[in-house]
Amino acid sequence: MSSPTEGAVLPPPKLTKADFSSDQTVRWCPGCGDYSILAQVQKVMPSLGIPKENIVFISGIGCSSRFPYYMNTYGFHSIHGRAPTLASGLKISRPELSIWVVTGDGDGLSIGGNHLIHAMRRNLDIKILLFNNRIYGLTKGQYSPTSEFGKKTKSSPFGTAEQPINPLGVALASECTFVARSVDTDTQHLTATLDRVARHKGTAFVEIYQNCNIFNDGAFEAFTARDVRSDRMISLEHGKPLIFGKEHDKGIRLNGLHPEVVTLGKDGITEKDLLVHDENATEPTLAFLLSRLTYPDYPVPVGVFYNASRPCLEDVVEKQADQATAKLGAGSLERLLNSGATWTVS
Amino acid sequence: MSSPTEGAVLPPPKLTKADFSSDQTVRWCPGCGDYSILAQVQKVMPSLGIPKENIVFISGIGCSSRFPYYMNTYGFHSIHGRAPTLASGLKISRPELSIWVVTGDGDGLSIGGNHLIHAMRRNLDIKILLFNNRIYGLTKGQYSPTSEFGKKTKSSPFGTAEQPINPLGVALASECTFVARSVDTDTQHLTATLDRVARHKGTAFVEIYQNCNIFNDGAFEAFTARDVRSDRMISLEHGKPLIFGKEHDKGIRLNGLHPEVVTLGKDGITEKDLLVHDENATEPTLAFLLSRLTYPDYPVPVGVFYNASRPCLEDVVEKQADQATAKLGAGSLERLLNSGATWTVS
Amino acid sequence: METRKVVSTQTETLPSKPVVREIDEVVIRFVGDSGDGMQLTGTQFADTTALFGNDLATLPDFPAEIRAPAGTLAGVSGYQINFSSHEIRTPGDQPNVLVAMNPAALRSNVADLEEGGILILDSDAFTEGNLGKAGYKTNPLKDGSLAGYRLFDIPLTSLTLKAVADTGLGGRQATRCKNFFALGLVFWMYERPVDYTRDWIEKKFKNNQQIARANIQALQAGYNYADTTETFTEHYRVRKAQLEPGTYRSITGNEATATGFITAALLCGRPLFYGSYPITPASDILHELSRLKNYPVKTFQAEDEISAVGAAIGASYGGSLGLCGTSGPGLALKSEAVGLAVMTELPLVIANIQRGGPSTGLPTKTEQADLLQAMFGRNGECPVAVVAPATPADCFWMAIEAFRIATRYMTPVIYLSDGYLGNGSEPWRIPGPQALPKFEVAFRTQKEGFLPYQRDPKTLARPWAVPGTPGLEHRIGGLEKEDVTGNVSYDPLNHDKMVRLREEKIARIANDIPEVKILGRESGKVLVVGWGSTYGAITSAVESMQGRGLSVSSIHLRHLNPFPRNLGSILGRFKKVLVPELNLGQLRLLMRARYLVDAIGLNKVQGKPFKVSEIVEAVEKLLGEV
Amino acid sequence: METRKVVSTQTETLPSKPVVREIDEVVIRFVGDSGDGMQLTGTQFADTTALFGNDLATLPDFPAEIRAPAGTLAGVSGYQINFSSHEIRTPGDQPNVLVAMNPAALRSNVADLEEGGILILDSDAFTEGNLGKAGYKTNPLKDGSLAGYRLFDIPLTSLTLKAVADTGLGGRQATRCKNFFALGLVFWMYERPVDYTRDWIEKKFKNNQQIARANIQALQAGYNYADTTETFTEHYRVRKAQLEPGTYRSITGNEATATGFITAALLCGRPLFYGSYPITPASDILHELSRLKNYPVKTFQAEDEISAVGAAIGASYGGSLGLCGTSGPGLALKSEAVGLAVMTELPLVIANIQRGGPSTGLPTKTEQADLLQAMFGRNGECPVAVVAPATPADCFWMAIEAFRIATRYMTPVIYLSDGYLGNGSEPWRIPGPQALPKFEVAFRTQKEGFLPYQRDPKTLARPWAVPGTPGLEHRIGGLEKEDVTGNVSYDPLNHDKMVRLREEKIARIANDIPEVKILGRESGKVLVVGWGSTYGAITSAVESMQGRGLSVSSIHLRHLNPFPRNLGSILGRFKKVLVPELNLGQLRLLMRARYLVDAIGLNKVQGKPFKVSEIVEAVEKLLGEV
Ligand SMILES: Cc1ncc(C[n+]2csc(CCOP(=O)(O)OP(=O)(O)O)c2C)c(N)n1
Ligand SMILES: Cc1ncc(C[n+]2csc(CCOP(=O)(O)OP(=O)(O)O)c2C)c(N)n1
Ligand code: SF4
Ligand code: SF4
Ligand SMILES: [Mg+2]
Ligand SMILES: [Mg+2]
Repeated sequence: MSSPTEGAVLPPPKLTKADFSSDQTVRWCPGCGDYSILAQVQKVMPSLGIPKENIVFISGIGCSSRFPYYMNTYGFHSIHGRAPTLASGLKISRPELSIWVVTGDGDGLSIGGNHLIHAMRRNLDIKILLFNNRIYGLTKGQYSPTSEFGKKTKSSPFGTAEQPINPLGVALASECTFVARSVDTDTQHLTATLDRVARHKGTAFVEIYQNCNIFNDGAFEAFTARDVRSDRMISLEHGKPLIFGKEHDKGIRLNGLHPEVVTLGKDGITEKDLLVHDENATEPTLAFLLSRLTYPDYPVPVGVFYNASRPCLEDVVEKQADQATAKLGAGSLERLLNSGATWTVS
Repeated sequence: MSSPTEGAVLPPPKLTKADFSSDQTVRWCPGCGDYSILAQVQKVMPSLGIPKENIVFISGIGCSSRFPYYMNTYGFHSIHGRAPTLASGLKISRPELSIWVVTGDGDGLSIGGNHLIHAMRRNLDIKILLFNNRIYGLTKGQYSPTSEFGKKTKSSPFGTAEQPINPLGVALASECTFVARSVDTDTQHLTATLDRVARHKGTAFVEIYQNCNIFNDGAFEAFTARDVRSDRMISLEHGKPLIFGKEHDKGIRLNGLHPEVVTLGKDGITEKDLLVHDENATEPTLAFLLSRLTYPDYPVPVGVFYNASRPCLEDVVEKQADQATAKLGAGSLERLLNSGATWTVS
Repeated sequence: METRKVVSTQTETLPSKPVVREIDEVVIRFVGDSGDGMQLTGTQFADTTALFGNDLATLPDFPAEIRAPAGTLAGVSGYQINFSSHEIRTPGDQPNVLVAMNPAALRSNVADLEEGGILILDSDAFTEGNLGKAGYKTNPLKDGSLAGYRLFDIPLTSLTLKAVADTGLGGRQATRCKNFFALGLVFWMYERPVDYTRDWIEKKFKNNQQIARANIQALQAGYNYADTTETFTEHYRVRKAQLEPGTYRSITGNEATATGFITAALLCGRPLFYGSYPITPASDILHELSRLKNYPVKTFQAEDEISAVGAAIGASYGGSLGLCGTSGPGLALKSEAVGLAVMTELPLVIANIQRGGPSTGLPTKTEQADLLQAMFGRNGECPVAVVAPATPADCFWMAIEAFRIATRYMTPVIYLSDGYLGNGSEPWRIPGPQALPKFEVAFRTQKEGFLPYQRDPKTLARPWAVPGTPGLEHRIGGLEKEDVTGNVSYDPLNHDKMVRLREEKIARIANDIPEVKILGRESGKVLVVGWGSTYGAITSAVESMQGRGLSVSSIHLRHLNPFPRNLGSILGRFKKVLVPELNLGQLRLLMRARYLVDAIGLNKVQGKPFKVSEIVEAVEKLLGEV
Repeated sequence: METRKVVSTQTETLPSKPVVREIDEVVIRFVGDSGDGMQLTGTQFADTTALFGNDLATLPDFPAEIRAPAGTLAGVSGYQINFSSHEIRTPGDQPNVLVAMNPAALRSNVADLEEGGILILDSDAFTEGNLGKAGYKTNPLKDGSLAGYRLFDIPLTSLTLKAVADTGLGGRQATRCKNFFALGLVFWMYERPVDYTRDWIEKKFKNNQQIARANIQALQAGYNYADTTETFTEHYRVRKAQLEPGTYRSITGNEATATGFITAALLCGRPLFYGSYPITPASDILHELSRLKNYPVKTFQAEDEISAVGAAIGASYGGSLGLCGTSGPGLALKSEAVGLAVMTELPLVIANIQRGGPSTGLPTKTEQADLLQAMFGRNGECPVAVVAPATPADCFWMAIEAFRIATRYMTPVIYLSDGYLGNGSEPWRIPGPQALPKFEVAFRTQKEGFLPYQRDPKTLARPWAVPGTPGLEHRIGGLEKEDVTGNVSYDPLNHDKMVRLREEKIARIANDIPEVKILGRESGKVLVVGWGSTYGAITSAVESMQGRGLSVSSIHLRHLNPFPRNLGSILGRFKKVLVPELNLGQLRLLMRARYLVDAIGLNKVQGKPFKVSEIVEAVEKLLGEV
């Protein structure tokens, strides 16, 4: 796995978090979960050893998509849902750049769903952060594709009639090579996850539960609240059995393909009986199964669900160009213009 | 499960296949797999007992999307990728109609991917037939989102650099309540599957492997050819173990989450060891697992992968309207215009 | 949306002491943080004023951010209201009164306040911190920079806290009542009763008595403060306007748009289908329609604008009134699908509530720059009808007109409102049933001789044959159609014929719409031609100049495609034609091309409506040249 | 794409017996089933004719279906070529020779054949079944309906089968060689050598010797058949044209477009990025560019047109020449994103190969109806530059020009070709390096004083500052920009200023493009104004009328926005202005609005180019009125 710095010429100067905050005043609502995510991203950046000028943040439209303005890197606040398309063109033409897409549940899964899917299956080496607040923030509170069935919002005064979509499931079905989830309020877990995201070679997708305290306050509190978190969430770790709970006494066991919550020690259940996480499984089936676990029936999993390695589109494209050039020699104006059958009039 | 005819006033007259072929001459290439699909659809229609005038076929653009012209029902040949959107508006406003979307791997998964996904999660009671020939036919042979990695086509003379997308996986991740697969050449299986599709209440999605004998001839032949079919494909049947092979001697067994091909009788393996298909599983995990099986490592599954039941968007909408009307009384012009605070000037 | 009637009862609360001054028009602007509830304050004052019987016009002004950090310039939200004892048509060029809740709000608005105007400030908000955020080096309350105004710096926050103390409501929640304190104060200044707002608060917070009580007490306290303290030496009386007799309500353009579309459905007996993807400033139409589930309307929040228009086309195909609503960027995305509706000749209305562009532009500001996109933003020769309301209340009428044209001519119609109309409000005289246009739609049901593209000889409309009709099974789509049969046809002459037929069909709508009326003399030196939301400013300007005997007339276009049939002849009767637009001259381009008239543009692209004075100025300049 | 040079050697194969007639211009049309290989036959005849040294122009005509059922009218595919010993500019109004492979092909084309023209038919194909499919009640070979033509009904199929018998090739495969038999026959009639086609076949089927041999034998057999049998009593000699000395190749518009774009990349040293979603008739550009991997070009087949333009914008942002190609419906989908490129002021070229509209329309036919969409199909005031090539070879030059403008002015440029240009071909004199325009691009690298929206005082272009440049980290996007700094700004006056700056930037391009040249006298009675693919027909018509001494001149616009600066003054010098367009008058509308000139339209919307005669007729009519 080659690090994203390849192509950077000089050894990058040591950077600090401050180097990554721009001169623009942040304009999210006080208390918005976006602040914490911004802070963690700014914190992770210096550790990557990527020169600032080689980093590009590209977003669509939404509160979350204001993100690039606050990063002191190159940034592009594009149009609604289209960030992955700009990222694709930029990555293919400039493979050495470290490209980050910031999107929301509406921007990325509603209007932009198709671009997201195709960027993922192409496995471009880009990082996609999806801020999921289960609401349209910027447009002041309509339901989004991740809003719960029956949710009452400005545009669904009688409750929605739509099944929400599961961002992780979509990513897995789209052959995404790195799929993770974290939470705005769990800053440690978030930093760790972002670090993994940054170091993955290929499309890395992370869903970040983000609180919109104006239009959907407390959307995730039921399981993210400090006091209940450890009993209602489970942190996935590669090669480790699925254990959770304040007392580390609960676990998840597979009964055929059906996951069950069990208590360690109770009727002789030991760690050995538990499902062991394998983020490198050849098929994303386990990751898919885990992505279906929801509170209250199950603890909500966070961490890296799936992590595979596959050639990146931009690298294949480069290789084809190299091979063609090796085979045919570099094209020249002369050759280009005179190609095909020609004849001379004197 | 209520039949799609609800809302039809009179008992429908007995119809025949001929009643469903329009006066338009079919304009697909001789030998195109679309002919067979058309024939099977026309065959299934009469058995559904739906009056012709209540059936609507809506398509996008592509060879496959010419389909509605050949059905003697209502038909709408819309624009590229947008058929599901027209179907959604029509279904919500006219729930009693039987609505069929016909699309291709480019129409439905490339430009139209997002609409497909959202139609599915809304679980509108529409039937979606995706003709997958792994190529863009109408535009004369560019690769599609389902074309194999490395495939050489007009637009990929050096081979594609993209991982194909799995239509069934996308459908499952999109919370589709009915997901199936069939093959143009296996007319019996196709008719049976179409019949299931027609009778499902909710969004029913079927991928149909279809041969484009001009631009991608023999795309599926390796496993669909008469002589090898039974050894290289497996027909899923609810409640039945996964057995295949000319001699019915091969099967699929689960090792944890990993499927293995085994031979019955060999080292004491019996039917009991085999994975049993359950199309009604509460979670689509099994269906997802099966959707990942591909030739040559595994037999290619066909049949109904997943079959769940969930309220349809259009029904919830109707219910909300009824409740609101019951609660507030039917709105009138009088009330509408005079709503809000009013005052009188005399 | 429906509440019981409120009858205005200002008399009881009339105070005695201070001098009462008669005035006939006032412009007040409330400004504060997005969090301060200025929109609410403004709406309450507007509704009360409407109930009181004045004529009025309002102009809300939102920031693009939901809640930019408190106290910053980016976070300032405003609401301006112009009310009067005579008829008025604009929210006013210049505030006479400015109520500013913090330094940022003051800084970004004080320049607009008239000289000697009334300036009400919350002195508690002028802290070091807030002054800094607003970019003040010195405190304007101390540095004399406000000397030119009649300044009332009142500790609104602390007074509010006192007023609500006994409710036990604490800190931030208590402070947030201060907008009602300010409102009460202004109510007193202009002799408005608190009743309507009190009732509104009770209803709104019926599930939280504590909040309800606090807000009411703040409101009353503000009123009493003004009434009892000596702060205000005079207050003002603006008599009721002489409005046409009838029942009135105050309505915003977006409300009127929604109401008009449902009215169309009720009038013609076909259900309304609204497909939309949220976008500022159109979202309120979706919110409004999704609430009215006991009416024949179904709303569909689509995954994007293409899906929204596609669904509306599907619904139209099924016999509903297919409608989708959006703003500029969304209209751009719908381009291709609108072409499909043109080719399939289905009735469809696309409501475009214009905002500042290009691209994402200025989402919360108003503009008129989508006219040419509406006319030409599709591939091929792809004509549609275009209509535009002139005032918030006119949105009701043009929404009905849009569907009348769409169904009668089996064509898409683009309805061009804008942010200023959509969010602005005015009193609306509720029409009686008989005042509403007759308008019927008929489906084709007869099997014999049915041909999908056989046209009505008069309107050139094709039959509306909907699924479910036995015997009419047929296929339509985006490929060129054969004349009469509607089968796919690649025949060269057929294509030429169909392209011209579609063009002609739209042109014939001109026979079916009223001629445009001239405000003022039939001919003269200057003709002002407007469309859409500029109506108020243009009309006020022209009437005032006519009052001064100047040779200026005006016409206002509510039908942009086709133009009213008498437009060309009118243009010829004036020496100069001025076209004020909130764009760089889009109507002007269309008129020049069509009539070869040397129309002159007055173009303002500032995300704000015209001031009356700006139009007066331009006309006077032209008059000077004639 | 690259093959060795072919030197023409017709002499050896000159036959003796029959009479040789000298003619100086011939129009041949090959028609048959989509499966019959008519496009191939036509191309081979065209290439051979080009090598032979004639001037020529071609017009392929595809059905919308891939392979409609054999023998049906829907399945007919055609290829017309006009070649001559003098300079020509169009594929010809009327075929002199029609080669029809079956009844359907005959039926749908025979009406176009000149009276007494040569008609070559495959008599084997006139079976009951085929006659039925073509809708013939009686057999035209028997009913005398073809009496007006010089009919050669030859059993092409059976002769072909005989010719290939010894290759062992059977049934359908053998029959499919009959197009080469026909080609050989026509080669003989017009004294063309079979060599080039023989070589081509060998190369093409090098992996299938059997097929190769069969085709070559059929070709030769056809040639010999004509040579030896008495069927043809005369054959024809069309001498070489006096073309400018130089090296030539035959090129289609789409090939020239692709070549021009790569040339632009090579000239300015920036790589080309091509994002595209396949669509007729633009797909060939994608096919062409994706083959040239040893050139500085990367192609990206996107999931839709929005992604294609988004990716191109991303690439431009990164410093590549961002390009996307599509046709009308795709341009409609790109509308919103093009607005983003306007706001972010990035260089971007959108190539739109126009086809018949509206909606899906006539995908395989040509039209010019996207000009107004290109001008106005975006939300807000959103100006872009628009250029249009005039001939297949001119596509090369205008492709370069598009990127010269895009990079020099940091703006999107829409490049309007069409199906007729894209698929049509002509001999192209290959330019020497010195003939190519100089054209440089520079990135901003200097850190000091860098401001993203500080403009070049002359061009008003902002700096191109690409990621990877240390110290220039900055943010751009679709919200309105503050002048100079490029920060987000909602300031009213700033918005007004920026809108006008963007407009002015495009307007200034006029200082940087050539004045338009007049063909003929500087003033007179009638001026014909054209743009795009109508050049050939207009020029031929005007020159012929000038030859007859008529007072008519013409100008052809290759820059549509802005217009060349001398356009207005030219228009004033003629009594009448005629604007022929393959639409309902889109350029006409722009000229009328801009110059208030009463331009008259000649509008044809049949999916086909103008005939020279149609333009002559229209001009003569106008001359009559002056
Ligand atoms: C083409 C287009 N359609 C609609 C909008 C309006 N719009 C802006 S952001 C947004 C949704 C934002 O939701 P999300 O992506 O979840 O971001 P959040 O604000 O919740 O962070 C919408 C509908 C737009 N800007 N452009
Ligand atoms: C907006 C738009 N973009 C592109 C096209 C061109 N186009 C027509 S069909 C098609 C793809 C067809 O592939 P598929 O959906 O697999 O259908 P098939 O022909 O293979 O049955 C494309 C790219 C179009 N008609 N409209
Ligand atoms: S509206 Fe919600 S998501 Fe947007 S900034 Fe405010 S709190 Fe954050
Ligand atoms: S091109 Fe392929 S898919 Fe299209 S009609 Fe022909 S065979 Fe069928
Ligand atoms: Mg959100
Ligand atoms: Mg396909």
